[in-house]
Amino acid sequence: MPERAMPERELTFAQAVREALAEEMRRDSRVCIFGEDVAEAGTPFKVLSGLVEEFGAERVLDTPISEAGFTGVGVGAAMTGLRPVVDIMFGDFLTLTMDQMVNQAAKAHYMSGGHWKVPMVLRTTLGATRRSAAQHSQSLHAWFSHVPGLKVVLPSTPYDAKGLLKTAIRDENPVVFFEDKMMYKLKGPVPAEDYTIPLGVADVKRVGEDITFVATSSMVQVALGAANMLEKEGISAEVVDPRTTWPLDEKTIIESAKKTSRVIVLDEGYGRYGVTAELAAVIAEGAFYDLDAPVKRMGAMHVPIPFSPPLEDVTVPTEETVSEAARRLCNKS
Amino acid sequence: MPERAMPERELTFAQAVREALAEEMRRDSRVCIFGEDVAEAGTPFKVLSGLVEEFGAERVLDTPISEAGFTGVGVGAAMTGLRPVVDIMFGDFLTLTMDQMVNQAAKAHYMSGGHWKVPMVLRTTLGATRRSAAQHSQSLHAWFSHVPGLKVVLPSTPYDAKGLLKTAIRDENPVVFFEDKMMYKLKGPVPAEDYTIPLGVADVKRVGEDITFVATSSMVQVALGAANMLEKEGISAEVVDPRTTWPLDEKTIIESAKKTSRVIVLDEGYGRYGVTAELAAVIAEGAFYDLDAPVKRMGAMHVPIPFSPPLEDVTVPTEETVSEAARRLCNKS
Amino acid sequence: MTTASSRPAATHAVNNEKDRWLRAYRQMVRIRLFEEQVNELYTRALMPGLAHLYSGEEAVAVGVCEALNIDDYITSTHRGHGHCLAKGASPDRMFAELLGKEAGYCRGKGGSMHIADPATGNLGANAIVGGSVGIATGAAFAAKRLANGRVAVCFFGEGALGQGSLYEVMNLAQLWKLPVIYVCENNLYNEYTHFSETTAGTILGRAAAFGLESAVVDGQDVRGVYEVATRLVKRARSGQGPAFLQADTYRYSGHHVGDINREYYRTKQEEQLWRIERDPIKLHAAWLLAQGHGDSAELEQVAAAARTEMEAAVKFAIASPYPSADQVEQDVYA
Amino acid sequence: MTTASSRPAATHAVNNEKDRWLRAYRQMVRIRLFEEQVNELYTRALMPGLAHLYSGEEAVAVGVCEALNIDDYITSTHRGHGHCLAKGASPDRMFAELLGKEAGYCRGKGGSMHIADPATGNLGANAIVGGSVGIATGAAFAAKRLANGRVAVCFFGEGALGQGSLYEVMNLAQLWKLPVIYVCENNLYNEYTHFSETTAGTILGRAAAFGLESAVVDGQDVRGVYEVATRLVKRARSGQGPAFLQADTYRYSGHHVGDINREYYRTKQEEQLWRIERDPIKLHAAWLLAQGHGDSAELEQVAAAARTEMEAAVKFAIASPYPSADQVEQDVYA
Ligand SMILES: Cc1ncc(C[n+]2csc(CCOP(=O)(O)OP(=O)(O)O)c2C)c(N)n1
Ligand SMILES: Cc1ncc(C[n+]2csc(CCOP(=O)(O)OP(=O)(O)O)c2C)c(N)n1
Ligand SMILES: [Mg+2]
Ligand SMILES: [Mg+2]
Repeated sequence: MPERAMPERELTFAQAVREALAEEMRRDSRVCIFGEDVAEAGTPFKVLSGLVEEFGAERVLDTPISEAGFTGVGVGAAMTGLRPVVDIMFGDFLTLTMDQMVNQAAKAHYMSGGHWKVPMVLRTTLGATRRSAAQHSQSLHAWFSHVPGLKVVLPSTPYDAKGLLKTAIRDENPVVFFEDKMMYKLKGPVPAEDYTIPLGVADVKRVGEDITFVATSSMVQVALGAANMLEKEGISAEVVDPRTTWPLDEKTIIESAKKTSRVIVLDEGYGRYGVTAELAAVIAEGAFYDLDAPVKRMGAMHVPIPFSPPLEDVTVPTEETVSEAARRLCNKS
Repeated sequence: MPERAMPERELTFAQAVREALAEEMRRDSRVCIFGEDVAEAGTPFKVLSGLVEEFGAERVLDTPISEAGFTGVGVGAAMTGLRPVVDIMFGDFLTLTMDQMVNQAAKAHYMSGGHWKVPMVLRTTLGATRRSAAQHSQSLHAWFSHVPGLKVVLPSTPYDAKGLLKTAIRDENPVVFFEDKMMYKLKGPVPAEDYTIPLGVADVKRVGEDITFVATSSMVQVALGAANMLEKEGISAEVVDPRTTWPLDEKTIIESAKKTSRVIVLDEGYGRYGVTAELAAVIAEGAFYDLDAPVKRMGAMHVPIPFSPPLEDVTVPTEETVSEAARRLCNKS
Repeated sequence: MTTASSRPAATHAVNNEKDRWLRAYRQMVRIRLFEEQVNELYTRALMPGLAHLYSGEEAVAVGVCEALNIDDYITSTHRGHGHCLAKGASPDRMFAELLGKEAGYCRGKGGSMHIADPATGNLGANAIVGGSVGIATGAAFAAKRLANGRVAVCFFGEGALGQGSLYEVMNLAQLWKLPVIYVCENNLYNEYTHFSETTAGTILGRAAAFGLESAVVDGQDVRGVYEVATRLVKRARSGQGPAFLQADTYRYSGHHVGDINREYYRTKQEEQLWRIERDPIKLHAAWLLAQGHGDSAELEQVAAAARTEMEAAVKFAIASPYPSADQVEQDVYA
Repeated sequence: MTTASSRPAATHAVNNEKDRWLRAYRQMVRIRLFEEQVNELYTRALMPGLAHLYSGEEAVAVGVCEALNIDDYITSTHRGHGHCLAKGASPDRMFAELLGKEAGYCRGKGGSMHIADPATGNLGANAIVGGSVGIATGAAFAAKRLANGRVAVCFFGEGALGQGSLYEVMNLAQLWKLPVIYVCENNLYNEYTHFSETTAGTILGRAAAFGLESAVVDGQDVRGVYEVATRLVKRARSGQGPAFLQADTYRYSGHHVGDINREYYRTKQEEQLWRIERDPIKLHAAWLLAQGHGDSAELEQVAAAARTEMEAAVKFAIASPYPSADQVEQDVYA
């Protein structure tokens, strides 16, 4: 066939996730999916629609509402020849999987002296502002990032979602993959050809000079929006997306901090003892002699996420609050 | 009775915990204890020996091996008039309680608009070097410190253990209380009279000038030992013990950092996305203009805790590694 | 704001059979009309988020709660409006909560899935499937220890049978002889999956394995539910221990208000069958009429009053103010 | 380093009944003598940490593992040495692991509670009570999906009946007809508490509730265990689904090697009774003799050989080097 210039293909975040799964399932018959309402329903978010039709009920399985149980099944299946992708509908239900993920999946390789491997992916969601209240709005990725033996992925664009998920499925270790519920409909360019993105490589989503935003997942879009606002005011913001909290690309983050001398770290989880703490500590140490001001941390307000819209809306950083913080940090407000 | 000078009374850490429980149980009939082997066996660590004999099997109850279940019972009992002290034998088993502690206990007050309260204490252990391997050696207090609605207590001496536990039992909120297994036999002065220690007030365990160690739980003793070693070399180290990671006494910590300009933060949990990250970030921000060097973080090596003694021994900071790090920070090595 | 009429019957003097069953009728109708308003609020985009309607299952909540005292405890689920109303909550403050208003039961912080009300013993709805089984069991533990004569009822859908913690607490409740009743509302579906695909063995066997007294009841028959619940509550209150009640029922609407296209997991015929032949309100109305406990006009009167009540409650909620943003940091700690 | 003699029988030609039951005898004796060495190592302060001895329960591990192939899977517990040996592991590398040596099965990283061995299908001992029920079920899921004909056996103590995840995975296993056998070793105690204080209802009822085929067996009778295990394994392997086997047994020693004063939770008489009247090795020896499957000299010979094997294995372990400290950061990620 003759080559011709194709218009850049756009997919939603949800489509990118689905395509990554479908491609990996075609490539490797060991890949299978299970979780609640993943088959005919294709999850409540419809992310998996069509997969059971293509791959059959032996590879896309609805489970009972037994997060601990079927996560454990994922661990055992991964140890014995499959590459399960386990679906936890809301990240809030990770509470029920902690023993299997932390005491089993994360440790089996090490405790066995390297003899057993656990190549599984736990896919789940994070993020608030969906009016779902305190038990359906948490972003609990800091817990897993704290645990040696796990890898933690936080894609922020359709392109990254697809490339990182494919890598996660091919990885020989347990990987926890967090998708922002509010981003499922976000569109972005995704090439049709096979590609992967390595874990542990940050992406500079926007180049800037005056201030660095180190942002994860949902907060990358917020940071980009804030950067656009600031641009008009003559403040040039760089946006660095670590893409994985573990492994963590400290080098790229620190280099950007050194370059701009001012940093805001942004993550939708709680800041305290969370992701912004680690990022801020890494930057404060690595760019100690270059920072002009303390690293500013922005994350979810330290409260259970409230239901009421006017309350919920103030719990999460927005383009406005981020750009205002940036102005202050650059002494321009 | 005539007053006379009493010799200072010494108790072990375990005795201090037991005494706090016994006194509160005498004071308040709503206080009850449940967990695995807490009654006749008095726990495998023998911390609770004698309590069932004094308070009876209705207030000190052995449970099945059902951490999720009986933690949930604790939440419900606390909401409806009791003040349960729930015993989780090894901190590693907290994985099984996460849903009850995080989605229920921590949120019930807020989600109900302040109508229900959950005055419960979850007592558990932390710490390695007991040759217990990866599933019995974790220090997982960072997870709880990350969650709004919970308070987290980490006593480092018998005196603090007793005073803080009494406060925790009287608190109207869910409190997670971590005891270092290796410290149970540590002796220290504990007055016989009733006293409590407020949550959220750090304690300067040792005054110094050249460097600050901010240390928690087991690491306080290590920091004090290192400080003694350094003293002989002319380095004067201050040791600040936050005693609770939430609420956190940022002020005392930052003041000490400002005074000495050099800080090592020490915690036996994993550093990454853990307690040392938060402490380092708080200090880097609060003492930004006073620090002479980046805050140094020391915690458990980022590996599942290995069984083999020569391996396990290198995973945790020691007086030697801490004093060496301090020397380097003070440019004296 | 709790109105006298909305309290569970057991704390009221119910003069006679007629009163009791008319009350049960009224309670079911109130729940049905409440849920219709919820759907309306959703459709008109006046309600933030989603809600899970209880329509079709009214006889379970009403039959059980009529067997309780006002100070007995309940725990509820994501599909909790029915339990909440049946236990005595006021629709005005419930609607206010659903709209995130300050006058709501949780000052707007909880929303549909978290309504809680100490005044009626409601320990709270719960958005974690199976999340409240420990809480209900703990309330029973406290009731026993404090010897205050209360019992606790734990409502959950059959989907919660998948959660291991249910078995942990049933074991504990039986060992400790706690006054708790686990009420499994089997409406045939866990979200979009038929329960037969998620439930091996038998439901009652799950309770029997732990030695619990157990029973199954037609969840569309409010009198049947009431009768069995009364027996189990009495048993629990007198120290004979926990029980498990399976109530077979059906939800008329989608899993939540936005679940409109349901054909891929259940047929319209099935829905019609339940609505037409098995409706708990219709069935009870027919019985009331047959017993001479009222005539059509009386029953229509009940419905009209309930409709007026619900409309006023919705108005109240819509007119109520949101909490001010500074309340967001209140109530994290007591 | 796995010796031919230590492999499970099913992968070997067992010529006749006599061979089979002499093998079973040898395996039980090896476990008993292994554990005696462990206790000795602890008493002489040569072993870091603690260990949980399997003495008294040998017939369970041996009876079950003799019914398995070498590539079938097992998961084990904190009291796992018996399962490990019965599945075919070598005592030398096991002792090396118990002493934290590099030659150990886990290069010293696991210790007593985490021995794992892919060569014999051992997915690992587990220090979380009930922690491996998901893993075993997952291995059965993989076996079914890969159609490799394997089965998985999940060993656990009756204490694990307290963990809800067991019920979650039994439900799944039955729904998906997975080739997994849950073997509940009921040795009467959860640590220091009699199981009757922690276990309401019945043990088999817990499996029956989820529709699992279930059986109870005298765990001191190795032939009885073998027989039932063989039936359940065959059933699972042929696609008929999971099963649950309760084996009633007893641990002779403390919960762990340091649990010396046990009178507060069980009597010396009880211990003596089991040791004298219900010892699986003695009972089997008597049967072998009665059947003419050997004479006392032959049996003594088996014991002597096992003693020599264990002594050599301990020597090997003691002489082995520790891993170098730089290995601590290896194997965190694959
Ligand atoms: C632990 C947990 N897992 C999954 C969900 C998502 N979810 C909400 S409702 C539901 C189905 C519940 O079914 P059932 O218990 O039968 O209640 P019903 O909706 O039928 O009343 C699921 C899976 C949840 N809320 N909590
Ligand atoms: C989840 C969990 N809770 C508690 C413990 C502590 N613990 C270790 S062994 C044990 C008792 C186990 O009893 P059982 O399952 O009957 O096994 P046995 O020791 O009798 O072989 C307990 C409570 C643990 N290891 N894991
Ligand atoms: Mg249902
Ligand atoms: Mg046992």
